[in-house]
Amino acid sequence: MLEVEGLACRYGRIPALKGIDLRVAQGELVSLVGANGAGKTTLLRALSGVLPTWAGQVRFEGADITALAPERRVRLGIVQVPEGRQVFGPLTVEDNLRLGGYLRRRAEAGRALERVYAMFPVLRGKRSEPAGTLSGGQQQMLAIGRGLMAAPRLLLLDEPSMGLAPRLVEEIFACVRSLKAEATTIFLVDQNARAALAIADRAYVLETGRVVLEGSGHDLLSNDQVREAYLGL
Amino acid sequence: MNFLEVESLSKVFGGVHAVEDLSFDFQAGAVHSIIGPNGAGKTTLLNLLTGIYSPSAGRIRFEGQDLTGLAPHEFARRGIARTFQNLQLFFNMSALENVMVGRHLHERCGLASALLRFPRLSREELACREEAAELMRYVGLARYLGTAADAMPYGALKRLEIARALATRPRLLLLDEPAAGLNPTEALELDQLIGRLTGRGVTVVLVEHNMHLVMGVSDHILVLDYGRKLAEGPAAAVREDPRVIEAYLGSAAAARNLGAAGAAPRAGIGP
Amino acid sequence: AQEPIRIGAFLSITGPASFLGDPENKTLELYIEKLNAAGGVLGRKLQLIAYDDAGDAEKARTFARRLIEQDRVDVIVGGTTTGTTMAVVPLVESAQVPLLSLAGAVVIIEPVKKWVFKTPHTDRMACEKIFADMRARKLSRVALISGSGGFDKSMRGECLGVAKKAGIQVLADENYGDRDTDMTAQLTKIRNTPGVQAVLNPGFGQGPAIVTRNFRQLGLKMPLYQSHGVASKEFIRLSGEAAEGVRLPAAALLVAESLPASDKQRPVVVGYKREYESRFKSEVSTFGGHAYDGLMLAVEAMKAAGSSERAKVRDALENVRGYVGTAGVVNMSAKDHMGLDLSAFRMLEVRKGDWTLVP
Amino acid sequence: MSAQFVQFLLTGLTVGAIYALVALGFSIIYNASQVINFAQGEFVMIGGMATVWFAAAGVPYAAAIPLAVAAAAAVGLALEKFAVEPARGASVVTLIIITIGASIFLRGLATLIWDKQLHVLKPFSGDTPIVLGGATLLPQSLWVLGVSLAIVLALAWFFGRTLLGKAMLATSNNRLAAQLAGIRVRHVLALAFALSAALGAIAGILIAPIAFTSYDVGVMLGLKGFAAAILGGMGSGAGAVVGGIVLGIAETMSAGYISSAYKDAIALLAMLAVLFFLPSGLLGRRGTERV
Amino acid sequence: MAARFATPRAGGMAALAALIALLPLGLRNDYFYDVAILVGLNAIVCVGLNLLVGYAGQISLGHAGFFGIGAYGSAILATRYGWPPLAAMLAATLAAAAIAFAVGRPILRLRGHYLAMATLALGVIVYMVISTEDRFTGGPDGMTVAPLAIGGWALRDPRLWYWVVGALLLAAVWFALNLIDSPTGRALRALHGSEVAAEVVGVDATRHKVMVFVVSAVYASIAGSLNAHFSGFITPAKVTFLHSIELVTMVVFGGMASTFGAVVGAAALTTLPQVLTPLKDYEMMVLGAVMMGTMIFMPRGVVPSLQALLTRRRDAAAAAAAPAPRPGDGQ
Ligand SMILES: Nc1ncnc2c1ncn2[C@@H]1O[C@H](COP(=O)(O)OP(=O)(O)OP(=O)(O)O)[C@@H](O)[C@H]1O
Ligand SMILES: Nc1ncnc2c1ncn2[C@@H]1O[C@H](COP(=O)(O)OP(=O)(O)OP(=O)(O)O)[C@@H](O)[C@H]1O
Ligand SMILES: [Mg+2]
Ligand SMILES: [Mg+2]
Repeated sequence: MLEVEGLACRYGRIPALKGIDLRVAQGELVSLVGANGAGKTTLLRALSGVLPTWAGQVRFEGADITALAPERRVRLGIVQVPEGRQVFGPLTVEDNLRLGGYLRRRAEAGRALERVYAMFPVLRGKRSEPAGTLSGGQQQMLAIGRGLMAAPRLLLLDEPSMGLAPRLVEEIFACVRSLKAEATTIFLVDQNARAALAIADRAYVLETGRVVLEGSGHDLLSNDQVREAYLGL
Repeated sequence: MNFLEVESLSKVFGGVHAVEDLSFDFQAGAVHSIIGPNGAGKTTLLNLLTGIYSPSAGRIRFEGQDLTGLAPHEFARRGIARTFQNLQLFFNMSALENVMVGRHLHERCGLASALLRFPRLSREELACREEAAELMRYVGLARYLGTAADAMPYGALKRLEIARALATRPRLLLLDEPAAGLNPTEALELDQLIGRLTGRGVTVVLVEHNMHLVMGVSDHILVLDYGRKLAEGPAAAVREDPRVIEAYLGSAAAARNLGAAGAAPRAGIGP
Repeated sequence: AQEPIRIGAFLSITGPASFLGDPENKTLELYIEKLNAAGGVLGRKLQLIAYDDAGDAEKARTFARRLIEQDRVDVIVGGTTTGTTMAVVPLVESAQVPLLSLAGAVVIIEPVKKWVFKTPHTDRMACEKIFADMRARKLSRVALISGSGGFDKSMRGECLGVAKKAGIQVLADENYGDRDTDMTAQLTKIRNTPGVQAVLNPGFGQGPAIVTRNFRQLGLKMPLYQSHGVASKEFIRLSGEAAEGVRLPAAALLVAESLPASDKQRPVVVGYKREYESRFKSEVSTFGGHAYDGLMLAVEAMKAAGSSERAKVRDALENVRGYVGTAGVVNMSAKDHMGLDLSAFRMLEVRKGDWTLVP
Repeated sequence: MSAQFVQFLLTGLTVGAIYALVALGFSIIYNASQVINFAQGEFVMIGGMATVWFAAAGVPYAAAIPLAVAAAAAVGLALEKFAVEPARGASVVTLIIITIGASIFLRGLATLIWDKQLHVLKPFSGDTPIVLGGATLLPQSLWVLGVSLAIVLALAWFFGRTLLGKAMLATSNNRLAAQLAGIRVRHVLALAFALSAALGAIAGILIAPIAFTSYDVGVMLGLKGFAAAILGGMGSGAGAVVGGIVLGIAETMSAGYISSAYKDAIALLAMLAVLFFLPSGLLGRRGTERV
Repeated sequence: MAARFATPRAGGMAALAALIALLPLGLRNDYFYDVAILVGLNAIVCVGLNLLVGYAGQISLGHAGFFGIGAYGSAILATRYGWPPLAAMLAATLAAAAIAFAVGRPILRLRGHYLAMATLALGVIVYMVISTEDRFTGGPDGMTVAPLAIGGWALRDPRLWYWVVGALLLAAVWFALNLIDSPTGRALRALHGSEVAAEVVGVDATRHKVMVFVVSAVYASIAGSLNAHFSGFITPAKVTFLHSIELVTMVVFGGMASTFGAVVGAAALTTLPQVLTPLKDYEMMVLGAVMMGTMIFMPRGVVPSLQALLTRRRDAAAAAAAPAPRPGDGQ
């Protein structure tokens, strides 16, 4: 479904990605692990088109989308839940969610809204509060909900469990699994590397802008290097 | 006299009772953790304890002094420092300067001496710079001494906030989700750092969702839910409390998993 | 070839007084060109060096210094406003360069400054002319409404100063801002002041036109006097029908074509008006006329002195007698560096959308 | 006495409605980009001057007005494309200086294309004053009030009810997140500039019959509009209107009852007093930021 | 380490001093001196304003008001009441400081655009008082100002003025650099970065903001007084909000949070209109275009952008190793 070849990105003159090759197949759940500053966020931003690519190619379902504008990618179904929540602070919770479904028809968006509320009941209670006043974890739920509103076909999740209570972390991972069951393709970045690897079909390890390891989630979990560097074992 | 006394503290936003009729005492020299579901009011509580919000009702006493209603810098002057859930750094400065700002309270610098650059000032500046650098090494940021704050990775920035807070020479240090965004290996370093802090005589209040960290370092845990106290006690008791499992920890299995905290891997917090 | 004669100018071509400075600048350009086409003066070409001070006194002073030190001009025309002129006075006095100001206030020539002359009538004369007309119509209790600019305030001050002597009682004294869009509040206050028989509005730009319209809108019936600051057809265009019956003192230029053939000024003002209007496709104002007078006085003086030397030109300027300009007949003297008297002012009234002479 | 009060009130309303229209223009651009557009006053100027120009060329009002509004909108688009967008990511102050540069540029351009004279437009429905409770009002003032009201309602609907309106707010708040939500941020920004330029132009056309127009009308109206927008709360449509009307009435009342020389100072003092108690204006958003 | 930090300031001071000392070689006549003096006076205002705007991050669109208080205070006391000019200047400066202190507390509670408007209003109010109270100020037509006399000797020659203003500018820059490098200056920059964070480490935000507001007002007021005495004539044109905006433009143009940038900005925007005069009708357009273009291509201002360019040249080779900036957490 998604093929990345030799992707390189820079911030100014500083290279952040140095030739990434990876594939995500239809219906797969692929995890990406790496230390702070490895370039995980950068990669997701490049995939969403909000960061220009310096070199390389990105193909989605066979079509070259390297130069496609971000909104066109959203239209194709490439949807990202960004790191650091990035909610629209002054807008209400409901407006935030509705904007998540910006490109969808009203009726469809309405149904999606109900689903999100069912998943995160807190948000329903706060639907007309400005998003900026939510607690950190509530904002994270909002960010995830907003992503789901766009009917993703390829969902890019950047640290979705950050700041969430243990109970909710369980729920988020359960939700990821059920999305996968509904045939949504998922590309997941999470500091909770153990959980992220445990549910992944396949995974990549990123180090200073390069893919250094790749394999099934299970294999990587038992890889000694990974255990020491990312799992704290 | 208790170190930190909070008495029927409340904070209301519009109709939301973010903190409601909350009372507790914290003892000096211990690590106190505050946990609770998202939106339970933990950050709000820290904001109250540092004067960023003034309470709708209730009192805050620190080392016997009533601090209710004072400005944030007054709280700092009394020896309370903190970090933020969302980074609040001075991105227009270098990392070292960020920490030097933390020394502000301990510098004697009037307008006149600043404008005229009295020699005493230069000497003090040198000392300040040295102490800040020392603190950065202490939290493990030795390699970022000259780096601009806006060019540092997330994990380093979290520690930079801690260094800056330490520069105020606090007796009470409040940490709001210091481990968020850190991978398990990095969280482990944090664990050790907190241990060293208590060794220095700093009382730590930790707000955190990473249960391994919390269960590992806490002497005492306060659990909040809907702004109220849900439970309180030593780690072992709190983690067995069914109300805490129900509201916060999720499946009993997860809680039991934590039971073996000492030996268990310090990584995942999920299933 | 001979050195050209350098005429310096600093004018408020932009800014709040651009209304005055713009036609002044155009006039200078036009006539320098014409004079040169006719062979120049004293057999030498004229060169105009004009700067835009945008109404800022500081800039005016700097430009004046530039004209004197850098451009080495022989004479300076300018100072569109009293402020810009006064800022330059110390400079020209010490550098000894003749200055022909185009601004109105009395302070410019009173006390007399050796090197400073001016071409327009003073605002005090305007007040005297207006008050005389009021007395003739048996109006003695008036209300003032003035703008906040230098021109407006200076004239307001002069009018308040000479009112008593002219037997006029000022019952109300209102103000409006530079760019206000509505003056009904002030006029309503005037309307509700008992005993007011006439209203006088010192000012230039759009303010007086708005006052005139608001005046009619509120149904005020008493006579309305404007100042020489709105002496151009533009005022009538802006005010529309509301201008009917408004009186103001102005130079003959505004009624050029209806002057009797015997009038000494007629050929001058008709000539200037035709030149200006055919060249710029817009109506003359008395302000352009002031610049014309300034330039021509300088030329007269140079011719009389037979030289462009600063000191000689100054002496010749002080001795100008019977020069017929757009503002009137100028008779300078050591005590009078303007040389105009009240007869130079005509009282005009707007009738059927045009200026007419009040007999 | 009371007729006098009514007169002051009506005058204040008219003046205030003009400020409100200018303030709305500020608010729209601010909402979409967080930029305070100091060239807003120039749109007012372009509206008035272009209409005068078209009318002088023999174009009937019914065509001249839309043409002028379109011209202003085009200038607004150009401003966004050539001056604001290239400086994306620059600090707010830098953007403010850019718009100040733009306003100087546009004013200079206006003196070249047009002139430095004052111009007047014929009132839309005659000059005969309407008498209301002993006070009078020009028909043109009714136009100003009516059109302002219509625009405010339209904008309230746009920002409050339509997804595009919300998208505009979202874009200014967080450009990255807006892109990720599928919003075409460039189009949204362009739309905001065009819209606010058009609004400014409409204001300029409506007031030209009352207060005339010239190359530099924008300076003072821009200032008053900015004050109104701040007084009402930056970014709030209703706030812009309330701010404009309050400012207008404060000015006329102080001219009428206190001192016409100090009326602007008094109005500004009143504004400062309001800000001391309501630091984000009368209807500004409050408390959406926290730590 | 201290040496490393002392170098740019000492170097900058030396360069500025050398420039001031050598500039007269290029000043052909009094007109050039006149312009140079105006540059110096504007630079003094801008250096002070930059402390407030560039370092502490508090915008002010009302500093022409303080300039006006200095100019008119000094002018009125010296000219109408016969005070010795230096005493008049001192009194005016104290008045400006007192006013800044009094209004600073309530006004500086406001943020961003609200602060901009409030300071703008403050400036406009000062302007209105000055242009209305014509008994004292001469109104819009302005007033003549006595020359700067010390004892019986009056300072009139622009060439002397040049050295006086040059020396004062150096002092102004030196004080500003000292302040920025002190703990107080660091606290100010911290306020700019994050006000809450500064507060929780013990910085009294209000006190510091008011303090720097007063300092910048004093800078503006002194420059105003000097300007009045130098010109010998003063009109309210220098007190309008347009002049306030011009001052901020100079600061931003030269580079925020760069003291030498403020000097460069003042120099550029003071001389530009003099240079553009031959363009006549196109002058305004070109001025506007230059402003826009500079800010688009050098968004951080001339000096910081050029500095960045130079350093980049210098360590272009070592570039790859340097860590990159990253934005803070989303909210
Ligand atoms: N806006 C930016 N400008 C310059 N450099 C940046 C920027 N954002 C990120 N970087 C740099 O690019 C590199 C990769 O950063 P990225 O945010 O992609 O890492 P990450 O793997 O997502 O880390 P984290 O776990 O902290 O989220 C880092 O060195 C970072 O400092
Ligand atoms: N400034 C505010 N305005 C309105 N509501 C607020 C404000 N600050 C907090 N709240 C509300 O108070 C409640 C508690 O928020 P708080 O941030 O203290 O939660 P928390 O315990 O820190 O949660 P998390 O673990 O998700 O960070 C939330 O429901 C939040 O929406
Ligand atoms: Mg990341
Ligand atoms: Mg929190």
